[in-house]
Amino acid sequence: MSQTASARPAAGYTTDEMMSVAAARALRDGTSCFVGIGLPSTAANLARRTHAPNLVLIYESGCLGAKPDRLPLSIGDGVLADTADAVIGVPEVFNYWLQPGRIDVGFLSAAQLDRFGNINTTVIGDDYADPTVRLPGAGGAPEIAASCREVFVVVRQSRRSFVERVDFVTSVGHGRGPGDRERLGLPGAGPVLVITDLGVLRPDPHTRELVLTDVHPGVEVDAVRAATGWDLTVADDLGRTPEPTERELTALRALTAASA
Amino acid sequence: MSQTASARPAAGYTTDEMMSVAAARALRDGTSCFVGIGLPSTAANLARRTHAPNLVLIYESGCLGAKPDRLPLSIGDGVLADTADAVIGVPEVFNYWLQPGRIDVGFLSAAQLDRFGNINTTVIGDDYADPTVRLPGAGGAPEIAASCREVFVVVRQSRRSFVERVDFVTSVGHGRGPGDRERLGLPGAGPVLVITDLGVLRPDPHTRELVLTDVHPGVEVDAVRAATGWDLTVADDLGRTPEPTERELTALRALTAASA
Amino acid sequence: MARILSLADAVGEVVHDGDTVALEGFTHLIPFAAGHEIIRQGRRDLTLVRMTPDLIYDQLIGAGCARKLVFSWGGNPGVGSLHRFRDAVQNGWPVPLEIEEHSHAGMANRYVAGASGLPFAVLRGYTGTDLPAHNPNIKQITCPFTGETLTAVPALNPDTTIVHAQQADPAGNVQVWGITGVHKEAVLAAKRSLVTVEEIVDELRPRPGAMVLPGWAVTVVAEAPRGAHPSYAQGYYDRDNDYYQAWDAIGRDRDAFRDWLTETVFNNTATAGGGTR
Amino acid sequence: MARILSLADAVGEVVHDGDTVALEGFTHLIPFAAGHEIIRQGRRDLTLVRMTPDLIYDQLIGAGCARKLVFSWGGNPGVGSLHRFRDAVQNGWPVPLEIEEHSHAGMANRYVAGASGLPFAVLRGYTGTDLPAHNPNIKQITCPFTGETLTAVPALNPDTTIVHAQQADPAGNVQVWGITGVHKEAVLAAKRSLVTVEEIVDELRPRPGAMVLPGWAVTVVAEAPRGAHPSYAQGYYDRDNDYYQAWDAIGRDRDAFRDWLTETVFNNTATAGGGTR
Repeated sequence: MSQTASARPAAGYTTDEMMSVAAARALRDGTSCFVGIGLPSTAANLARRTHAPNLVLIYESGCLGAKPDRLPLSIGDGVLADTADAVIGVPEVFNYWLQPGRIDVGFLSAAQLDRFGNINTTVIGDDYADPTVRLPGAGGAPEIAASCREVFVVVRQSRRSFVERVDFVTSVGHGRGPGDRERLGLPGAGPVLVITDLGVLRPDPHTRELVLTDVHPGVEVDAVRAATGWDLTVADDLGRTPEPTERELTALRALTAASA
Repeated sequence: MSQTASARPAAGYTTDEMMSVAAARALRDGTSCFVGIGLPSTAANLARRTHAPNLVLIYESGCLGAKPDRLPLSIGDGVLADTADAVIGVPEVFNYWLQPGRIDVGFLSAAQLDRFGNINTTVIGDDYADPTVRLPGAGGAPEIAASCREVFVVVRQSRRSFVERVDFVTSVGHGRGPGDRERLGLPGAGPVLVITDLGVLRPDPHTRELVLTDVHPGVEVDAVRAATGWDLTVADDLGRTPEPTERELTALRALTAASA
Repeated sequence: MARILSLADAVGEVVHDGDTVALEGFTHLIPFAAGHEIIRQGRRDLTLVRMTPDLIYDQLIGAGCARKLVFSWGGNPGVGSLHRFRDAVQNGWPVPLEIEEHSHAGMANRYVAGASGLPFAVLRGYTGTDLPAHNPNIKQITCPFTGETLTAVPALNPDTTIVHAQQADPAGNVQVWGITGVHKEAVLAAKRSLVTVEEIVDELRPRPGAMVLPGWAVTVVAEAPRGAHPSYAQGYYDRDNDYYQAWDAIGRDRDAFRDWLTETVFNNTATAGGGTR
Repeated sequence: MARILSLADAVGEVVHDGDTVALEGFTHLIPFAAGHEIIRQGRRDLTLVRMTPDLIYDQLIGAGCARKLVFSWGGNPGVGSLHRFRDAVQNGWPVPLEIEEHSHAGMANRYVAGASGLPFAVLRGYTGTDLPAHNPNIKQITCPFTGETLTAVPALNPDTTIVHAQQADPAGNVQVWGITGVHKEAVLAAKRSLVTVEEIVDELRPRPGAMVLPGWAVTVVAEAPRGAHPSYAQGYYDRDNDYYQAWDAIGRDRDAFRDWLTETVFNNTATAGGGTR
C-alpha cells in the first residue's frame, strides 16, 4: 500500500474503531505505557503497529516491553511473555516499575467515570454491601491512576458510564477538583485525556473538570451532551478528530482478526 | 577405601583440621545451612561430602542449594551459582529466605566472641569512632544470628578472640543472659554450639553462658581455660571429640587442595 | 524435600474445613485440577484468597466451599462477570460470602510481607479511593525518616497455598516459566503448600526465564497433567478460550451449574483440569 | 532507551564531584574499569555506597575520591583488611573518611526501598546489636496491625549507580547472568545509571538464570571488555585471585599504592579493568 493511499481517510468504520484509532494516536513513540486489558490494549497495540513502533508496553502480569503479534486475550496471555524484553513477578511490576513513577502513561478503562475523571470499577449503587451491580473490582487501576506520569482513559460514552459522581472511587482522577491530587500526594498528573466513541475530553486546567475538546467525525455536540451525566462544558476551540486512515484501519482490523 | 579403613582415626592432622571436622559433624543431613565464608564454608562443604550429602547450602550471594566441587573462595564464587538449585537476588535471600526463619542453621565465624556467644566483627577497642582495629563489619551476620533456627559458630580460640564481653555487638548471641533473646524478639535459638580448634562449647540452659562440653583429642582443659578470656565453666560430663577419620581427613584435604 | 503424593492425597492433606487457602496463578498456571479436587472432597467454610478470582473461584464458591473471599479483581477475563460469585454476594447462594477487597498492588505486597516474615507491607496505594472505608486491613503508616504518610497492609499467610507449575523433579524441586505471577510469594507465605505439576521429570533442565522453587520450601507436589486447564501452561498447552466463553452460560444459571458440577467434577475423578469440551 | 557512550564519556556524564555513587556487584561483575575511570577523572568528595566495599573502593578511597562510605562489609575477601580504607578511617589519609555502617539485610532493603519509590524499608534486623547506636539511619517502627516493633531504614537513592554486566544490545537492553546481587535494585534506585558491559551484541539471546534490565530504565551503557577484572564475569573470565592476594601488599603501603595508581590507573586509559598481572 502506498503512503498516500494509506493516509487517506477510510470509507467505512465503526464508532469503536474510531475510538481505538483516536486512543492509539494519543500514545507517543518511545514512551512507556502500562496497559489495561480490553480497549486500552487494543489501542496500545495499534499504536505500536502504526506510528509508535517503539512504544514500550507493560502489562501487570509481569511482561515488560511485550510485542504481541496479535491482540492478547488477557493481561496474562502467553504471547505477552513470549515477546517481552523481560518477564518479572507481579510484585516487582507494582513495586519496582509502577510505584516509583517510571511509567509515562497509564492506559485504563472504566465502568463509571465522573466529571473529575474518577473511575469506578467496583460497585454500581449506593450501598457497597448490597450493590445494584457488583463489578470486578480494582485490579491494578488505583495505583496505575496514582503513579503513572499521565493517565489516558478509553471508555464508551453514555449516561450510565459518564456520571456526575462515581458510586465508588476505585481509582482517583482529579478528586473533587483543583489541588486534590496534590493534597493526597498522588505523584502523577492523573487523567489528562479521555477518549470515547464520541470524542475526546480533557480536564480544564483550572477546574479539573472534564471538558469536551474534540468530537469524532459525524458526531454532534448535542449527542455528546446527551451521553454525559453532567452539564458538559465544551471547549471554545472544539476540534474534530481526523478520520481513521486506511493504514490505521487496516492495522486495527488485522490485529483484531488475528485474535478471533 | 574400605569402610573400616575410612572410619579409622587418622594418624596426623592439624588442630584446624580437627576443628573443621568437628564443625562438619555438627551439621545434620537434609537440613539447610546459611553458610558464612571461611571456616564455616569449609565445614559445611566437608559435611556435604561426608555424612550429609543432602545438606542444603545457602550463600548470601543468592545461591540456594549450592553444590560446589571445590571450596568457594568467596561467598560469591562462580562455582556456587553454577551448581545451585536456584540463584536469586541478594534482597530475596535476606527477605524471603533468611528473615522468616526458614533456615535451620546459621553457620558463622567471629573475630571476637563473648561469654554469652555475642559476636563482634566490627571494631576492636572501646571507641567505635577511633578503633584499635577496624574489622570488616556486619555483612549478613546480625540477621543470620537473629533468624536462623540455630546458630553454630566456628572460631579459633584464644584470649584475644574469647572475651568476657565483646567490644561491639555485631550479632547477638544470648545477650547478657537468660531471656534476653526473647525480650528482643529474636526468633531463633541463637548460638547453640561453638566449635573451636580446642573443643566445643554450648550455652548452659539456665545461665546461657558458654560452657566447655568437649575437648578435642590431646587437648587439656587447662589449655582451653588459658585460651578463654573469662572464667570458663567446664561441663561435669566433659566429652572428648572423636579423632578425625581417614575418610573425613581425605575429603577435607581433597576439598582444600582443589581450591588452592 | 517436598513429598510427592497423588492429587487426592495431596489436597486431603493440605486443605481442611475452615482453612485460609490461596490458589494462585496470574492468568497462567491456574490450579484448576486442585480446585476441583477441593470441591470433590467437600471442603467447607474456606477463606479463599486470590488476586484474580476467575472461573476457579466461581466454581468453588458455587459449590459452597467458601465463606469469605479476599481478592483484588474478580471477573471472567474478556468475557464478563462471575455469576456464582455475584449470586453468593448478592443472594447468599448457596451460602453467604463475605468479601475483603484490595488492589493488585496491595495483594501482591501482602504476599510479599507474608513470604518475608513481616507482619505488614508498606506501599503507595489506595490513596484517595473508597477501598479503605470498607476494609480495616488498609491503614496508614508514617515514615520515621521523612514524616510522609504511606499505606500499610497486613501480611497474608494462608494456611495453604496451591499453585500449578510445569515441572518438578523427584526431590520436589519445582520449575516454572513464562508468567510467574505471585507463585513464589504465595508459596513462601503459606504454612503449607501444594504444587501441582504437568509432569515430574528426572532432572530439571534450566530454561530462560524459569524460576525454581527448592523442594525443601514446598510441602507436597502432585502430578496433574493438564491441571491448569482451561487456563494454560506455557510449553504444554494453550488457554482454552472457548471454555471461558462457555462458562458464562453455565455460571449464570444455578441448575446449569449444578449439572456441570455433577458431570464434570463429581463424576470425574481424573486428575485433569476437568475440561467441558 | 539507554545511550551508548565510551567509558570515559559515560563516567564523565554520570559522576560529578560531591555525588552519591553506588558501584555494585556482589563479588561477581564488580565495575573496576568504571572505578578506575572515576579515579582518572579526578572526582572528589564522593559519598561511595556499596554493600561490600572491597578492592574497588580501597582504590577509590586511596586515590582521595571519597569523603564518606556507606557499607555493610568492608574487606579483601579471603585475604584480609582493606588498608587504604583503614588508613583513611584511622589517619584521615589522603582525606578523612566518614562512615555509615549497616548490615547486608539493611543495605539490600535500602536499595529495595529506593527502587520501589518508597522513603523507607521495614525489616527484622539490627535488633540488639550496637549498630543503631552509631547510625541514625536505623530506627524503629511499629506495625499498625499487630503492634510489633520492627526496624526501618531509609531508602537509598544514589545520584548514580554503576554496575557491570555481560551484554547489552544496541538499544541498551542489558543482560546479566550468574550472581546478580543487587544490580537491579541499585540501578532502579538511582537518579542516573551506567552499565558497563563485556560486549554489545546485536541481539540478546535469552539464557537460563539471566535477568534483563530494559534499556529505557538505564541512562548510559559503555562497552568495557574485562571491565570487571580482577573480579569475574560469568561466561567471560574467572576471578583473578592472585590480584586480590597481591593487593594486600600494595594497599598496605602508601608509596606502593601511589606507584600502582600511576602505573595502572593514570598511565592506562584503556577501557579494561586495569590488571596488575
